[in-house]
Amino acid sequence: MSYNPLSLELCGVSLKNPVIAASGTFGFGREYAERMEVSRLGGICGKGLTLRGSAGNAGERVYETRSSMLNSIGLENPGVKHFVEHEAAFMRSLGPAVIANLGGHSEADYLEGAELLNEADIDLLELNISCPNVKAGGMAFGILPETAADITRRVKAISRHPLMVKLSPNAPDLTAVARACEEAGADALSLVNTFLGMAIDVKRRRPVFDNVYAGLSGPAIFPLALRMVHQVCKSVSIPVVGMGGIASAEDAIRMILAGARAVQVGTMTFASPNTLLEIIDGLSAWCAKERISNLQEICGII
Amino acid sequence: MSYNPLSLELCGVSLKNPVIAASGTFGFGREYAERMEVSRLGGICGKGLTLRGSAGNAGERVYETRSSMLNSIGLENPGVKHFVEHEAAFMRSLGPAVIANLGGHSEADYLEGAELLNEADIDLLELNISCPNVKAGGMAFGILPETAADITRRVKAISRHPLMVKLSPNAPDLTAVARACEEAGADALSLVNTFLGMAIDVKRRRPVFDNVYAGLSGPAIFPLALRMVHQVCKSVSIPVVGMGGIASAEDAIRMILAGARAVQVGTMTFASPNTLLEIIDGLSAWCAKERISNLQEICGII
Amino acid sequence: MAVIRSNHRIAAGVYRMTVSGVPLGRAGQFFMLRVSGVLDPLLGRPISIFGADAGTGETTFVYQTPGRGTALFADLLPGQAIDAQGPYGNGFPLESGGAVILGGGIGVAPLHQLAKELRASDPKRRIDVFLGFREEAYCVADFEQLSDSVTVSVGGIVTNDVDFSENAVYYACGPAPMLHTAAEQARAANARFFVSLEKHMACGVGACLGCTCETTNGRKRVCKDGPVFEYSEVQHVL
Amino acid sequence: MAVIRSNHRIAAGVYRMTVSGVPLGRAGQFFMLRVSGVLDPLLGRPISIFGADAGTGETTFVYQTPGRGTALFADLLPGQAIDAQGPYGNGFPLESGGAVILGGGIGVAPLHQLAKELRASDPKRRIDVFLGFREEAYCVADFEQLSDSVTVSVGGIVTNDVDFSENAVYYACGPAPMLHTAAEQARAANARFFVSLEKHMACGVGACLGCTCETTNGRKRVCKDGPVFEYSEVQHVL
Ligand SMILES: Cc1cc2nc3c(=O)[nH]c(=O)nc-3n(C[C@H](O)[C@H](O)[C@H](O)COP(=O)(O)OP(=O)(O)OC[C@H]3O[C@@H](n4cnc5c(N)ncnc54)[C@H](O)[C@@H]3O)c2cc1C
Ligand SMILES: Cc1cc2nc3c(=O)[nH]c(=O)nc-3n(C[C@H](O)[C@H](O)[C@H](O)COP(=O)(O)OP(=O)(O)OC[C@H]3O[C@@H](n4cnc5c(N)ncnc54)[C@H](O)[C@@H]3O)c2cc1C
Ligand SMILES: Cc1cc2nc3c(=O)[nH]c(=O)nc-3n(C[C@H](O)[C@H](O)[C@H](O)COP(=O)(O)O)c2cc1C
Ligand SMILES: Cc1cc2nc3c(=O)[nH]c(=O)nc-3n(C[C@H](O)[C@H](O)[C@H](O)COP(=O)(O)O)c2cc1C
Ligand code: FES
Ligand code: FES
Repeated sequence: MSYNPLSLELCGVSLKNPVIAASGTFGFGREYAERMEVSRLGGICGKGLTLRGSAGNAGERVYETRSSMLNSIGLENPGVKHFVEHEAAFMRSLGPAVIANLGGHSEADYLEGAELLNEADIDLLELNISCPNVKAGGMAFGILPETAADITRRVKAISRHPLMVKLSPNAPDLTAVARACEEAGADALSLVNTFLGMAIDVKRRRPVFDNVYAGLSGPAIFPLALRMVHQVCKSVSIPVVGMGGIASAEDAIRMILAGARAVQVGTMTFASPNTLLEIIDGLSAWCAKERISNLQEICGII
Repeated sequence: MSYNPLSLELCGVSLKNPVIAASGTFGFGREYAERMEVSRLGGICGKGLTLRGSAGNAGERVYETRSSMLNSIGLENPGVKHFVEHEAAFMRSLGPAVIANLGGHSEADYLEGAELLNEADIDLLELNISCPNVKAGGMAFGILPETAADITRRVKAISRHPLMVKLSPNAPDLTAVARACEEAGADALSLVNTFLGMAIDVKRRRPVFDNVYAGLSGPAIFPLALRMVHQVCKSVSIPVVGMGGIASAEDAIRMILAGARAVQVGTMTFASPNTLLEIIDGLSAWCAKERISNLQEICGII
Repeated sequence: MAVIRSNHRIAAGVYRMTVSGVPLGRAGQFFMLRVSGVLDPLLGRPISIFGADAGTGETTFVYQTPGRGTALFADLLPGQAIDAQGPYGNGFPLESGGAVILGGGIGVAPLHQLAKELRASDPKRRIDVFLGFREEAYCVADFEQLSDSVTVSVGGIVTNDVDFSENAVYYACGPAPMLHTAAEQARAANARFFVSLEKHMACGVGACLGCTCETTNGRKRVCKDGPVFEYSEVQHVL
Repeated sequence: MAVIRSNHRIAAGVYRMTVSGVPLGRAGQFFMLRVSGVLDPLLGRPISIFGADAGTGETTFVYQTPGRGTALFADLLPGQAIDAQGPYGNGFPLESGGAVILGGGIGVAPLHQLAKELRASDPKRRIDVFLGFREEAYCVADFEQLSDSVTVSVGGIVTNDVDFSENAVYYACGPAPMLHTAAEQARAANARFFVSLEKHMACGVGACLGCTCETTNGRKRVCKDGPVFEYSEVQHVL
């Protein structure tokens, strides 16, 4: 077998390529497994979990904007326990690296959730301290360096899985949060989660979403996400997983040039389910064309 | 003559409608005056001025992104004096309200520029403390509430024109900057200027722009800009002029529902020069259809 | 990628498009259609199968153009490509016995394929069709070929024409108020009644949870667990 | 809004499109072309006038498809609309006397209309055309109708074929290295020489300052003050 130019190691986990399905956009892999070769992916990050699960937000939940969408799902999920018992093994069976995404309404929630996840056969724990759609929780933890560091430290102390902290682009001082998480023991960082945006229904003269604001994702945010990934990569030395609007292999290469080890792709999977596989194929073709023996060679050269 | 449902007053200036050409996207009105009925516009905001003028940035200056563009013009402009002597009277002759946009590299620059502009026949002075493309200046003033308030207070003290301060979406605490400018005497606020973004040239494996980062504008940023305008309108009681990605009359209505008195339109003029006029026509048609006697009735009802 | 074979206006703001190159689906299933090559509009638009022709392998859609995504579909010409993902969702169940079909406006789209499948599965069963339109009727002839009776009302309330107490299975698709009224009548008459629901969708496959709907059997995704539901399961959201 | 009359491939990755409904422009001027109805791609693409036909009122473009904006143009069919703003920019000056025209690759586009105008303005003048292509020649016959000689080189260096010491006015459009070499030769021979420049553009009308270029006469906007310049004004940027 020939050497795979896309292979990499992330926090001790071997990935066959750096292309990961983003949390909240791929369920736990079941739906797309019926429709595409999910086994070819580098990793799958499951839907954001909360300790006790949640019905999610009422009202409109998705709304298209220009080259982007707003969502206010509100972390609808079956809860950590259900995941451990019914989803983790299935995810493992698919082949790609398995990442669990954990959100929380309180510190206790996060800790109890992380504890339960110690029983699951997953490769990485992605700590979601950046969901803008849950009033009580999520993003509150990711906005300030102190709270972000605190929750990182505590989860790290009890989790047996490598810990990747997912940052919010809405943090006033993103690189400070990144550094704080690194110091607190995060094994990796991922960014960006969605940007706080708003939509108004002109006919009804009121906000589209019950929560007024919602999370913006998709190709439109790519130039902002790329800048933030670049800034964070220059500020920390732990691995960074870049995401936000990636729509093509070129976009993925840009993220890697900017310093990301791997990438996650979310919204584009909705628009065009084959995007993840097309990106993998595009990366392979590019490495061949550019005679790059391993894609990680170009990581962070900008 | 029948009553004009689009008319409004902004800082004592009468506008025939709330649609203003955004700074840096309309020159000083000359180019589009050759091609469209610029007299129908509510106002024209001239290209950002600096005291001594500037050649702008070297290298690539514009780059298309998804439903958006990055620019790194770097405030190329002929200087305040040239504007006062050669452009202001021409702008006045066009008919719409005349707004001068003033940037600066230092406090002294801003003050001397504002002083010179006292001699010009303009309706409003827009203080640009939010240009992300000039290394030494601009945005540095708009990032923190203290510096923003300080420059606002000093310019307000010497300017004979109503003062509108243009805010940066890159400020860590936007509403704090807004409140600080209000307290320091700003007569109005305008937002958003461009978002800091990045582009990478995959072929050459380097940033597209010499400055690495550049300013993102256009329809892609609308949901973010709308959220910020809404937040700022809830935080201050001086008038707010909303902008950022407006592409249609519906978008303009959304901004006004969110609290903006008037709007500015920039990037869409490049893509489709008639957008400004189409928005004005669309607002008129909407007022007629919805039996709204003056558009300002819906200002800020969300 | 589907290739457009024909695409033309059949009523004010209503178009009929036939494509080749997509797998054939069932009545009640839908495709996510998207103009290809651009990222604005970004997301697919859910459009039901109006007809799936096993002979030609072609699929036909009938669609309205309320917004900019669908408006772009109307500009496409034969030979051009359109991105069509699917078929997605669960189709209408083909219960035995007589069938009564209720369509409101563009809601007629999935019901045409339904009538076809009902007829094919049991050529002898009775099929009565009731179609309501606000201003202009369309596709009526298509239904006449496939059913025993077609009752059309323009500008009226189509549910007034329907008797839910017959020994038949009822199927409906259309605007929310119509479905609401029909569901009340069905409940009063204790009828078997299936409805197709609409929700804004991002993925269409059950992954985004953008179309979740509370049912008497818990939360369901309209795209994946529907769009067809037994009315009693979703009556409170109709 | 322009309406497409014809649009077809004339060489690998090169298309020729004729539209109606836009004002006629001059050689060297360009339009900003954009697929209508979508906001991605967002900005117009500057495309030169290959031919402006006063008889039919139609304008013809010849374009390559290096990226996604132009790739979408290639999918358009006759009868469809395309957003075309212009004509923008200053055309080539029609100096008296003999003319030598140098085109490299897609740079031939504006030169065809130039040859037409030169011929029309003085049917007796001598016009010599030199066209260079990397792999495949196109539009050669179009030039043959309008000139006294057409020299085509494929895979070579077209400037090698050109003598800049003739008593003629020289015009060129093409890739930067070609213009650079031609400018050196023109300077050595002290020739009158006009070049058409390319820069990334956002507005095309002189408002955004995205295409500014330093010239010996100060800063100029390629879109508004050009795209045609006397070579000596811009030699240092060639
Ligand atoms: C399962 C299903 C089947 C459908 N079948 C048909 C059909 O056969 N023919 C037909 O004409 N219409 C059908 N619709 C409705 C159709 O999807 C919408 O009219 C269409 O999405 C509107 O898109 P637009 O670009 O015109 O509007 P826009 O306002 O530009 O759409 C913006 C966004 O809102 C979503 N959206 C807007 N209205 C609706 C709606 N009513 N339902 C779902 N999403 C919406 C769009 O998908 C898009 O994501 C169906 C809807 C569903 C859920
Ligand atoms: C005055 C002028 C006249 C031109 N005339 C022709 C012509 O007649 N035929 C032809 O095939 N090409 C012509 N070009 C080049 C043409 O504009 C580009 O090939 C085209 O813009 C590329 O767009 P894209 O969507 O394929 O590429 P993308 O990479 O998707 O374009 C992205 C952005 O970069 C800009 N861009 C990319 N390459 C160029 C370029 N070389 N010049 C200017 N902008 C660029 C685009 O306009 C767009 O804003 C001309 C350029 C200029 C400046
Ligand atoms: C519908 C939807 C649901 C999401 N749910 C989650 C989630 O549960 N947990 C999380 O960390 N991020 C969630 N995200 C954010 C994505 O994982 C990703 O960070 C973001 O969408 C940016 O990437 P993209 O532009 O490629 O979509 C969600 C995004 C979308 C669009
Ligand atoms: C090419 C370009 C140049 C600009 N120059 C200026 C400027 O000189 N001064 C300023 O205050 N804003 C400037 N801006 C910002 C716009 O005025 C506006 O705030 C921003 O583009 C968002 O609006 P839009 O999305 O409608 O373009 C510029 C924007 C662009 C695209
Ligand atoms: S549309 Fe995504 S779950 Fe139904
Ligand atoms: S492209 Fe805007 S000034 Fe030339």
